[in-house]
Amino acid sequence: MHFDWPYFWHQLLEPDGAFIQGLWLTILISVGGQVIGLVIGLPMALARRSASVFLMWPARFYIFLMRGTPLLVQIVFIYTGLAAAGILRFHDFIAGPFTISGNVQAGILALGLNEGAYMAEIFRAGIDAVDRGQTEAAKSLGMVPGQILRFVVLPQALRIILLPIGNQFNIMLKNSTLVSVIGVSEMLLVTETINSATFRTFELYSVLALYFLVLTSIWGGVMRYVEWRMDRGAARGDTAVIGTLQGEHI
Amino acid sequence: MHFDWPYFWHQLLEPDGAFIQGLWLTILISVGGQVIGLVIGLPMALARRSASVFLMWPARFYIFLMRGTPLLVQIVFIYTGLAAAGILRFHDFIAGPFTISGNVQAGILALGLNEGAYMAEIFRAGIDAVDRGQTEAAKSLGMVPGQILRFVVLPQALRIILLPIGNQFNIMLKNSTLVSVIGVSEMLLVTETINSATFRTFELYSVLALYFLVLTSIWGGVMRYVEWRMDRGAARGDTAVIGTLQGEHI
Amino acid sequence: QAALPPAMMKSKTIRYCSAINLPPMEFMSPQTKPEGVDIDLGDALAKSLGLNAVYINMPFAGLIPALLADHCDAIISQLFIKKSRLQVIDEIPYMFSHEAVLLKPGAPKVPDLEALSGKKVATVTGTTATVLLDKANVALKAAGKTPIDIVAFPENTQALQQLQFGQVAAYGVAYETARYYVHKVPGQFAMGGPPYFKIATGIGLRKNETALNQALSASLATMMKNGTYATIFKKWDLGIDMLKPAGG
Amino acid sequence: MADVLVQAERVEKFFGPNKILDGVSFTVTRGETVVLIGSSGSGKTTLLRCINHLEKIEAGRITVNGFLIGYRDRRGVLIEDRERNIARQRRDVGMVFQRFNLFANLSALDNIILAPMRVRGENRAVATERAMRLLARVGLAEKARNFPASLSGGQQQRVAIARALAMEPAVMLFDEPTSALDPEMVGEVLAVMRGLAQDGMTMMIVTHEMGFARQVADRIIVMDQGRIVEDGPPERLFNAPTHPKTRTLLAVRH
Amino acid sequence: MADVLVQAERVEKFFGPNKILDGVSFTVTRGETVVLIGSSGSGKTTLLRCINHLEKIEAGRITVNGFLIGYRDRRGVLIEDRERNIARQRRDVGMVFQRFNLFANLSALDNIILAPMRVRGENRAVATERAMRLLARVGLAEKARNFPASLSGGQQQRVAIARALAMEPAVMLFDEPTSALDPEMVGEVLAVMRGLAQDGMTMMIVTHEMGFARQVADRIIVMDQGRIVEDGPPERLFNAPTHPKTRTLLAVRH
Ligand SMILES: Nc1ncnc2c1ncn2[C@@H]1O[C@H](COP(=O)(O)OP(=O)(O)OP(=O)(O)O)[C@@H](O)[C@H]1O
Ligand SMILES: Nc1ncnc2c1ncn2[C@@H]1O[C@H](COP(=O)(O)OP(=O)(O)OP(=O)(O)O)[C@@H](O)[C@H]1O
Ligand SMILES: [Mg+2]
Ligand SMILES: [Mg+2]
Repeated sequence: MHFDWPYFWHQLLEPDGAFIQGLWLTILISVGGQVIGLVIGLPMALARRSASVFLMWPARFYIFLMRGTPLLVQIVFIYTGLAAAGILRFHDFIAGPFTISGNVQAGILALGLNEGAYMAEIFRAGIDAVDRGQTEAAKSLGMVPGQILRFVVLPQALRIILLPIGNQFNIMLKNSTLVSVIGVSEMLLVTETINSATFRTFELYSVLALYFLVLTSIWGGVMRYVEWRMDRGAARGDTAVIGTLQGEHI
Repeated sequence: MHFDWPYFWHQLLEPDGAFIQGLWLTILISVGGQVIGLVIGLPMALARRSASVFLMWPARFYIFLMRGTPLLVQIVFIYTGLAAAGILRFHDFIAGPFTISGNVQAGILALGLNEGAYMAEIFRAGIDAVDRGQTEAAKSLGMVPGQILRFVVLPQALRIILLPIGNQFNIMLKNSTLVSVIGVSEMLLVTETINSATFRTFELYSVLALYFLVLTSIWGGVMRYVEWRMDRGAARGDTAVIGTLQGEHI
Repeated sequence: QAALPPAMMKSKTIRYCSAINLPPMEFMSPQTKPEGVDIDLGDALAKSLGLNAVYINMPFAGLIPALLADHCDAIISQLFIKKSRLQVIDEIPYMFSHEAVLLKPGAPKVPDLEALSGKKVATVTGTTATVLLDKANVALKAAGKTPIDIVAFPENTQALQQLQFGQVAAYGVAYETARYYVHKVPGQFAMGGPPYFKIATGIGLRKNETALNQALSASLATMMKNGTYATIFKKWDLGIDMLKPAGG
Repeated sequence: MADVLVQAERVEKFFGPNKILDGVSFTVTRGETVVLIGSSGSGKTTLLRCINHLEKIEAGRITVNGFLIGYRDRRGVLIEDRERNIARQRRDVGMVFQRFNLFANLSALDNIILAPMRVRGENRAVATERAMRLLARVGLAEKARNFPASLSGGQQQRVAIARALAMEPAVMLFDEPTSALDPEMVGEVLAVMRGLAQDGMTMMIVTHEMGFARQVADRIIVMDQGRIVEDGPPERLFNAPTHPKTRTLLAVRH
Repeated sequence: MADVLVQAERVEKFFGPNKILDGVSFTVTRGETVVLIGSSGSGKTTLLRCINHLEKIEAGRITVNGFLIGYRDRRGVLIEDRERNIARQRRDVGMVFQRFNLFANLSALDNIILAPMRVRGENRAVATERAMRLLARVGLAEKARNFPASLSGGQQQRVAIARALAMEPAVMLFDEPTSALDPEMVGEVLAVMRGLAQDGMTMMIVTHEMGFARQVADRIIVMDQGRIVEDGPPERLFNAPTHPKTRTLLAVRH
């Protein structure tokens, strides 16, 4: 086996500008998808828990659809399928010096819609995990459902779901590679492009894998710090229920 | 928007032979990957729990690597990267009338190696969830570790992890689409191929999504049945700990 | 007949890597059988060597890595003969190709690539169009103009459809493919101008595969002489791409 | 009649096929302390929760301060009221739970001022001022900044009482307020409740503390299988119970 | 000396920095029933677990039937034995746990025959025959096919005793075998143990059932803070305890 060490080190330590741009795009897409997922997830969770069938069934259907089909299919469907049917076409979005091109928008939207379903399930579990007594006490004080949610249930649910959400973001970082199929030049597509000119496949993919390991490890460190902070908080007594929900992913 | 209903119904109800072959390949790859994942997962879980650093650290590293990098990258790396470096080349495997081509092997292997890391964590959690008292009782009767594992701990752990494994297989079904990038003609690639001739993108991807919904729903039904059987078993009293570990995925 | 590599003698099969997505060169029939110029040629070459041909479909950017990884014996996928490629593989020339820019009907024609300044242009990852567009961008930047926004897709259908849906303004692709779509889907696409960038195109082989190289070269020569070659190019109406006119 | 604060008339409540409250009627007049006793499952908790409309009722009517609870009377037919109106009615009824139910995400002080600020729209200064007075009254002025998890059970329950009082309810409902407490903390909570009774607060109390009941109750209501089987002043019930249930309940725990 | 079955010599055991057993020495001769008492945390459980090598010891030595437990003596230095040898030694020592620890995945019968078949290599028929005899002895012949989850605590503990007996151990260790049981089930388990004592089984029993201890014990060992503070026949300890600990332990629970 021949491994081109100098090339490997060069790519690892002084990567092409395109690769760095790919790294930023990977981060942008992941964060964007996560934000959309969070924004969708909470109302979906509330709709899913609602007594009204007009809210509950659409939410259920959305979650079923997003969790029952492959993300890769969702990505192509949203970018190409919707455009083919004339439902939604993506055009460049220009904000001052920044341009977010259509396929990046589609990629973020697809990742976000997919994530929204998983977020909805996490939010739902988190809300359900808050003791019913909390809601009853709030009711008995004359608070209305919106107030109860905002001041009592959500603050407690958020602590419970912080870690599952963190795990989801780790998955999101990795899933962001899938948008390469619609031509978004994130790290994987950049690597493929460089490879199609240099053919140092093994070296290039090793570098790519290392970059992902670093990204996911950094995020893992952030999560451990948050966990530690929460545990310390719990020890000091400024919180109650933590750490119930630790699993439940893709 | 124009939706070609006749074409949609035709593809849905009387799909091309190629599509049906893609469906079988999707199932073959998913099952193959899952089997490899299970076969790898158990020893890895045992190694990860081992007191020996020569077992523990490699297992930890393997799990870290597989969970820290995107599956898509792993697939390309295993099929193209390893071969490019001359480490591992995939050749067609011919068994009588059946041929399993190199890229299918690589796809199954990549999915399986990735799955193995998640399986290892599930097995580990399952084994840890079996009450320590069970092991001590077995020790006190003179049983050696291998016997304890085989006759006491594993049978109980398996009941605990049946559902998490089932969830993983659902993810596997969806992740199998990723091997399309190395030219495995599973359902997604067949759909793309048909699309490249007919350009009925929206209709074709709708059909594809429906096929996946059916696959994952059938599997969901199987899991609910297993869950119901286990609950009934628990009610009859032929098992103890069930349902601890319900989350923990990709 | 020249000796073939032992593995190939044994399996009686030649494995071609191909991005079966670029009509009329190679594409899947509705029954998902490969067809096209390259497929006809590949089949004919295999037949003359007494072999079966199998085609392994993969993204264009993965072709050379796959060949190097020994996932196939040859690439037949309208692979242009370029210096950078000849550093890692050998190529047996068998035709000429051209590049083209595909547009929506009614869009202003493009005399050269620089005319695409500021536009969003689709390509397929790893193809020569990408390289040419990159070069044009260097020139544009030097001239102080807005560069072209290149969006590289892993495969042709994706790229083409984005033009169809107006999500990109143009598609940089081989002339042969562009022409195919202009005729195949009337009213959807238009040529941006005459073909440009004539380039020899070859069958890709690993370096040092001398036996296979000689066997294929000899078979190709025979086919050019006996008219098989010309028949194929006539069938697909690509006479302008022939290496040597029949009988000439 | 102006002095009737809580009135229940032939209240019926089902859980599934089970009749949990079976024609319950009683009145509580202003300033009265009423103790509810009954064996486990007799429906005491359910009855208190109905007064707050934490549970719906299937028949009968409950009024607090003259207002129908949880329902609107539309030409003799009761239809369930809107969430917002029910919330408004609940302000008049303070409730103290067996398991305290302090808001885990808020300090003792914030637990007390949340509803006055959000429900009654008081400003923080006013709400805090009253909250500190109430905390002092339950003997926890110095614990204002503590979170529930760092308070003992007895302290949590006293904060919970202060929280309910902060809404200035017309009547306070207590559901076994001391039964989740370690024995040494029971006294501190009962002392607070005794103080409330002396100050003339109207209260309905479910408790197993018979000594306390005898001391503070103006009336004792005895429940059995969803019915009220006896209702009278403690002296009579302790000395001359008419129903066998009363006899066993008071005898065992006396 | 041939009759010494269990011998501990100056055993020391640490958990982290804490000395849990502090120079414990005693002997148990064949057929003896020894009861261990001591307040919570005094090291009774730990001592039993050391006899089984479920815990390592840091100093001293323990022998059962003349064989060193858990260690090999290499020219005076004790080095820990191999897992396989330790497993072999454990066959001689039966253990009954506070929380029963029946194998949840196996029926009562399979719980009993598992070790005889897998460890001693008996065939199923022989193992089953003995198991049924033992089940009859503990009064559970008709529960052979039941899984642990469908047995009461007392029944589970009796199956656990049968399971330990099936390996025909030289000595049986009981760690508070009745303390996880509802009061009405304590009797049935003690009856089985009393039977074993009468049949001459060598036993070491940790228990808080002082009446039972007085009745069956040949000797009582009193532990306090990891030491043996008194060791003698029950009559003397009950009537003339020398150590203050013994006095409080026997007085309180007598
Ligand atoms: N949410 C519910 N769903 C179904 N049945 C219920 C529910 N809550 C209470 N019950 C039933 O209603 C009956 C009365 O319950 P309730 O809690 O009011 O009794 P209680 O007098 O407060 O008893 P305790 O002294 O044990 O608290 C019981 O039989 C109980 O099982
Ligand atoms: N695994 C362990 N790790 C650390 N300390 C332990 C462990 N097991 C027991 N200990 C400590 O060792 C001491 C003796 O414990 P042990 O369980 O032997 O007491 P005991 O006499 O059986 O008490 P009890 O009557 O409560 O069962 C206690 O202080 C206990 O906290
Ligand atoms: Mg109650
Ligand atoms: Mg103990």
